[in-house]
Amino acid sequence: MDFEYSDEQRLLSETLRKFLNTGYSFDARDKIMKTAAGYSDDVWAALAEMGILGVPFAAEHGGFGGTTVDMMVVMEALGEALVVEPYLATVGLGGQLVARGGSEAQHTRILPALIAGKLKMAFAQTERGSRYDLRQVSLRAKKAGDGWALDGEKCTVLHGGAADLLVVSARTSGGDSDERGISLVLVERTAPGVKVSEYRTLDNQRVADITFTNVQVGRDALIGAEGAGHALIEEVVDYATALVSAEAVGAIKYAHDATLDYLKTRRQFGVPIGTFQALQHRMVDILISYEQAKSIACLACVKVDTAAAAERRRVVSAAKIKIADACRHVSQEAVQLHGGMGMTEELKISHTFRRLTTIAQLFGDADHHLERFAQS
Amino acid sequence: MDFEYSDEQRLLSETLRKFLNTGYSFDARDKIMKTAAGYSDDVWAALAEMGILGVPFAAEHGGFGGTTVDMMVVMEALGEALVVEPYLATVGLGGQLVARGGSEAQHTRILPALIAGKLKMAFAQTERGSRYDLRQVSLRAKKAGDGWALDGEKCTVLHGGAADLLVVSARTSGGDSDERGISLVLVERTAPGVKVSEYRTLDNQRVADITFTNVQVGRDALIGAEGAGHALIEEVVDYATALVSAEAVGAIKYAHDATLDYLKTRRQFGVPIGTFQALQHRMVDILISYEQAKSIACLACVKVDTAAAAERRRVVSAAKIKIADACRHVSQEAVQLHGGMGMTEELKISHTFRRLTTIAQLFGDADHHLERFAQS
Amino acid sequence: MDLNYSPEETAFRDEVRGWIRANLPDALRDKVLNYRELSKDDLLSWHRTLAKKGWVAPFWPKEWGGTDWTVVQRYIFEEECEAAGCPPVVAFGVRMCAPVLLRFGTDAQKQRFLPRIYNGDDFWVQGYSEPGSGSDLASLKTRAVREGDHYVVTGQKIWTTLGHYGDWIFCLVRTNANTEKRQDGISFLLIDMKTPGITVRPIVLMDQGHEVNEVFFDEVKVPAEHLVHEQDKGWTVAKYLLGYERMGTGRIAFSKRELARVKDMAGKAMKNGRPLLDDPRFRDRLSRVEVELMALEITNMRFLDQLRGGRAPGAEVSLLKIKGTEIQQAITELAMQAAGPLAQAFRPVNGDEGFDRLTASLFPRYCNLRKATIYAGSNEIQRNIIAKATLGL
Amino acid sequence: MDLNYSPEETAFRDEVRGWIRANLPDALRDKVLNYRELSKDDLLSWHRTLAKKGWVAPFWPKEWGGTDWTVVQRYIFEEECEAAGCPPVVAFGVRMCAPVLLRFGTDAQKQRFLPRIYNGDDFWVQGYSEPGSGSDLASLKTRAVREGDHYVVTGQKIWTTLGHYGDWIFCLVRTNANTEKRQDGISFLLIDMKTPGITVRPIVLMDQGHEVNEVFFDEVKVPAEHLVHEQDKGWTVAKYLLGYERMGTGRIAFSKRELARVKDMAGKAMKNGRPLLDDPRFRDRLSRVEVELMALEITNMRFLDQLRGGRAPGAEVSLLKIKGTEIQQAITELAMQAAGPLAQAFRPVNGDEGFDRLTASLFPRYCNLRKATIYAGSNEIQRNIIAKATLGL
Repeated sequence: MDFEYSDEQRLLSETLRKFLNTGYSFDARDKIMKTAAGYSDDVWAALAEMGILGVPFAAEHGGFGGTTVDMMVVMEALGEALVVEPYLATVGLGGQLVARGGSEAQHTRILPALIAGKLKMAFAQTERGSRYDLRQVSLRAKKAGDGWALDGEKCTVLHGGAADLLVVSARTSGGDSDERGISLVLVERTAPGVKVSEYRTLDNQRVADITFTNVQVGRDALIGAEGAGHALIEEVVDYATALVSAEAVGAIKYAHDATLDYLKTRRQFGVPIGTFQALQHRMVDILISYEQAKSIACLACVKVDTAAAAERRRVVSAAKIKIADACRHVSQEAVQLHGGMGMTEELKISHTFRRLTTIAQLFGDADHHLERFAQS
Repeated sequence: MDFEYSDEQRLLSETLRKFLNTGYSFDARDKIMKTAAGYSDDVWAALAEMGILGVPFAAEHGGFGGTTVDMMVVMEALGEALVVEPYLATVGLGGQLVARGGSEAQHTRILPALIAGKLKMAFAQTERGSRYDLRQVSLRAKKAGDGWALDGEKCTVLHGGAADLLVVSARTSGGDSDERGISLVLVERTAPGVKVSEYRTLDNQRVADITFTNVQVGRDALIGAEGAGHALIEEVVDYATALVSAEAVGAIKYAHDATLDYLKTRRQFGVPIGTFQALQHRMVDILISYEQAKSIACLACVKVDTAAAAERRRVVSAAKIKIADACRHVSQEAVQLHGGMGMTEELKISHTFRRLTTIAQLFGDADHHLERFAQS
Repeated sequence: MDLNYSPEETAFRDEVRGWIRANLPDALRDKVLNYRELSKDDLLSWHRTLAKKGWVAPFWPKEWGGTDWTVVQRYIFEEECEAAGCPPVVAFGVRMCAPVLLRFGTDAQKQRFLPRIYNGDDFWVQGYSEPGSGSDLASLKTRAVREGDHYVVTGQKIWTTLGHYGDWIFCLVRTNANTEKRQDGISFLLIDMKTPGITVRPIVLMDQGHEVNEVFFDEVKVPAEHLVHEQDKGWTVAKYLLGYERMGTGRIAFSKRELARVKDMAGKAMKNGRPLLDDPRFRDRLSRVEVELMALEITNMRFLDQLRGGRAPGAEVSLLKIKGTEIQQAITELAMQAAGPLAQAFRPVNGDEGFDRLTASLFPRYCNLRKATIYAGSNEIQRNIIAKATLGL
Repeated sequence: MDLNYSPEETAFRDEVRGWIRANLPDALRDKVLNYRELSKDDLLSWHRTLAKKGWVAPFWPKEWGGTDWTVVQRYIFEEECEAAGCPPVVAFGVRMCAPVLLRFGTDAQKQRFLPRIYNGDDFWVQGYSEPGSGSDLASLKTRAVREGDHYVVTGQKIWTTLGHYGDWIFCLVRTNANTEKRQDGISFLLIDMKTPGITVRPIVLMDQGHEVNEVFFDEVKVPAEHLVHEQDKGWTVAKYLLGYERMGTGRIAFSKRELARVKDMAGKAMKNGRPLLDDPRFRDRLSRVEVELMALEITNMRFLDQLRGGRAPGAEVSLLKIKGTEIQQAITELAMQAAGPLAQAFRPVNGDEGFDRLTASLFPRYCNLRKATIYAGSNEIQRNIIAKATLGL
């Protein structure tokens, strides 16, 4: 066992944080999220330039072959800065499905472009009634000529509007909630029959509802074997869950620091409000939530790389339970201790509140993972 | 609607409290609970004398025909004084089963004696694997000659050792968890074949495991119709649940008062510890729990008299959920705020802690009633 | 004690329900039930409808338009209004300014303002908090200098709810900066918001809504006759008002309606092929909120019952505020969780055809309701008050 | 960062496990696992077995018997001991008195006491709290007056854990009552409990157990050579010791074993015809405790890892104490709830044939563990410490 970041990880962290501190101030972010696209091409190019887009991918495609602990370093920094670019969707979801399940031809076609910042991806998985259940897939892909034709709808696809290339979970056989019969299909976002309705989220990211009407793709559009997509989906969503856990740790760190700072500077009754014992004890509980969240996120990031599937499920769900609870606890307390100011659009803490609230539910809320944990 | 106790209820409360304040001090109680019987015949006689044993029973049998709100007044006082006498078992359970389900002959034989303090009762219902499920009855009563023969075991029967007369739930037909086929049988504790193993509880009351080996009773031992006991059992257990909710309110009141007093008198760092804001806020939460517990207990006591079965179930379970949560919250906080002293046998607060802990689980813990509430 | 409704009370409920059904416009009800923003006109038109019926200020003295209802009747009325989706009667005039005028106002002030408050002629708002004075209200700095028959007011108020709708604002201002205790030297002024020198600036909250404001006063001339109570004695007025301010914050009838709506949503949302409402995990959190609300409904009436005879509400309303706002927040959280991943979409970027506005409003509402434990005296301040006033700590 | 065990670490675990299996007597293990009271002999015999193996004080300097294990090895060792049901190594000697002597003791004190502590020749206990000095330790009143080459000690200590087993007690005493700061004027004394004038009286706790005591000192003569560090400078020693005292209170490996036992119990207890463990209501509470414990296991090692190089533990152990004790309490509560109505029977009145002692111990254990958030500096004090030392509030 070893509890420290390596020198390389520390360097990665410093490089990224240096960039974010200068190029991704709260004001800069404000401008970005108000643009039509909702993210910045320049920032994306800079992330590519720094190699951040390539961290988890193999060296042969231009990546760094990094571990999930390397990615933890990245996600913590992105979380602290509340980065709105489609990093998780592209690198953590779409790119992973290709890297882990794709053919060599798909690797060659997609990964170098992705790492170079020239291709963004998204994973179209959730449907209107599927909630957090990965087996619930009713969008159908039927054989059509040499390839497949897709019909159906996906909901709240993370950064689906920004993606050049979608990975779509589609049912090629079986009933709507069968584990078998789910296939993964690559679809260009601009392909005929794809209709994207894009939405802002309250935490200033983007999601999209996407309808597929007789969308034709070739036989080489399948990732992995027909009907055998579920195991890969679960693996990648577990991976992404570990990543957002790390992102949450970064955002919780910010909430902790900002609240502590507020307690030290805001004066009422002639003294800093941090001199009030009731608030001190609650600040301590924020710290405890942060430390516990960090520990469990570390565990999840280590185990998604090293554990067998059953243990991976158990640890990732454990992590998400604690992360969801910590997101809720810290975000609510941070706003409460900031008083009215914490409610305003102009303070970063309110944005952090919203991001933490979203992460608490992303890839399954605490209830979902409690159920999964109990079954593990 | 009307939110106040009546003048009669206030008088009842004053009379009982006056007796308890003088005749049932903490020291007096200590002596009582250390006796072989674990309760005091003198106190029992005094309760009879004051009419407390007759509060809920009809005037024709020597009772006062009181409502459950009248009983609430009694139970709050008993709870505050941590009375260990078998009042709940006799008046709230055994006596109620007879009064509500018994024949005129049974009424005449049992109730006047009970009200006069000459007959104690208990309800033998729980079995080793039944948990809080009232339908789970595997003790069997088989036809034997003109009457019935009982074989089986009951567990942790409240005050089963003190009881002269037991009401036993027995299966006369059906499977072990069927709602139908449960009968209620009157059995003398000293009848041949009845073996009582008595236990002290940590809150200084008594329970008993009772085995029945070919215990013969006459045909007139049945309360109500054969096999139709479940509805009456549920009704009476709901009634008793409302009563212990009121008892809890009394004990919570004591815990509140004692803790507040301790905060005002215990000095550390040169000041009363009640000047520390973190403790003040927690004391406020104790007060809030008390007020909410009191409100829901009132509601339960009113509704067990006036509501139809479905509404009664819903309100009683709601009450027990809140009461269980409040028992837990207030008892834990009271001990914590008392520090080491709260842990000691010599302070009443530790006895109150134990009683509240027991009540939290009595007739079903919060989980049990959450399940029942959700079904209502 | 009897917590069942009497036949008279049930008849009263029927009367109220029938009247609302006949008088609440569908469009207005739908706006309320779908969490849409209510315009000044929306609020005032319903206010005036109630005023015409004589039901806009039940707890006022009968001579000024009160109804002499019992505590139970008032609660029944409130419950029926909320259940039906009536717009709220904004508290600042009816529940806050009016009790102050009734207690401290001159006859002239009462005659001038009370009927206009009753009839909804003026929209009142409250000028209390300042950037440096939130929980520590007595540290406020907005100053009013007496010049002849006017006060000249300069300073800034913040968190002024619905300040952009305001016709009049009642303010705490500092008239004497040299007192030993900061509580002394504060006065209570009524200010016409059309007076020159007043600027209202919106504050956008994290739900992206415009509800609160900053209000700037730059040498605003206020006739001295709009001073309430004595000069420098405004703190007495403020303390009296605090109880009334908080009395409305429990919002039990409102929470009852909202809880029923969450139950309805969770009954329709599916999880593992069954209604989410049947999932014990979700259900138990909802049940515990429901049970707290059942208890608070009784606690509320027990406490209000004790105010018979006209005693001003004291520390007990702090308890109602704490528990009531915790319940309000819990309900918005349950609603957002019931929606699950669908709660993410907030606003359409490219066309809103088929956009589910109701679901999209759940996350903002959760955000918005965080205010409930902060405003009208944060729940921390409420705990301080109970510790001191009720517990004697 | 790698949170997987290395092959060397796994081999070490196997070695420890094998040795314990070969050396822990069954009778002793059964006593531990069934929550029976451990006698002084039980405790010391296991202590001596460990000492003979050289494993009784792994974290001591190597010259005094330490093992030079890594943080991970120490945790593995602890985990194996707890999992197997080894009696605890009582902290007062090995974990508390010894670090103090190593840091502040004279050579003579080290030579005299450390080997005897190591070998379990003396049973040490701690004399800190007094009736008036709990959280506010510095207000202690037990006085020691220097007379020639002795101190004469008079006063009272309370909550002295296992005081009735004690051969020696280390005490904080007041040697100077006239200092400006109360923290000054306190000294740290080692006292032989066989000295005339010492009386130990039991305190019965609500679980009916005898674990803590009052210790009375009536003109007890203590040789001056048993003063540790300088006279009047005992507070420095006390502060140094606090971190060590709290380091053991997290008890993570212990909680891991206990959690597994509750899971086992709940897997056997039936509810509605299915194991209670499958009931989502019960299971989720258990799962949340399990998850907190998984996290705390990492937090614990992250923090301990930072102590490499011999830095004394600081405010971070307060966090471990808070969370660790909350978990310990939660587990006892779950165990009691798993037993349901059967948890009520405590002691047989008339014969104990077939009496289920294990189930009967669950409610008393729940009661007993309430101490965890009170002793060794209440969790409120721990929060004060973190607020001050870590957060700078």
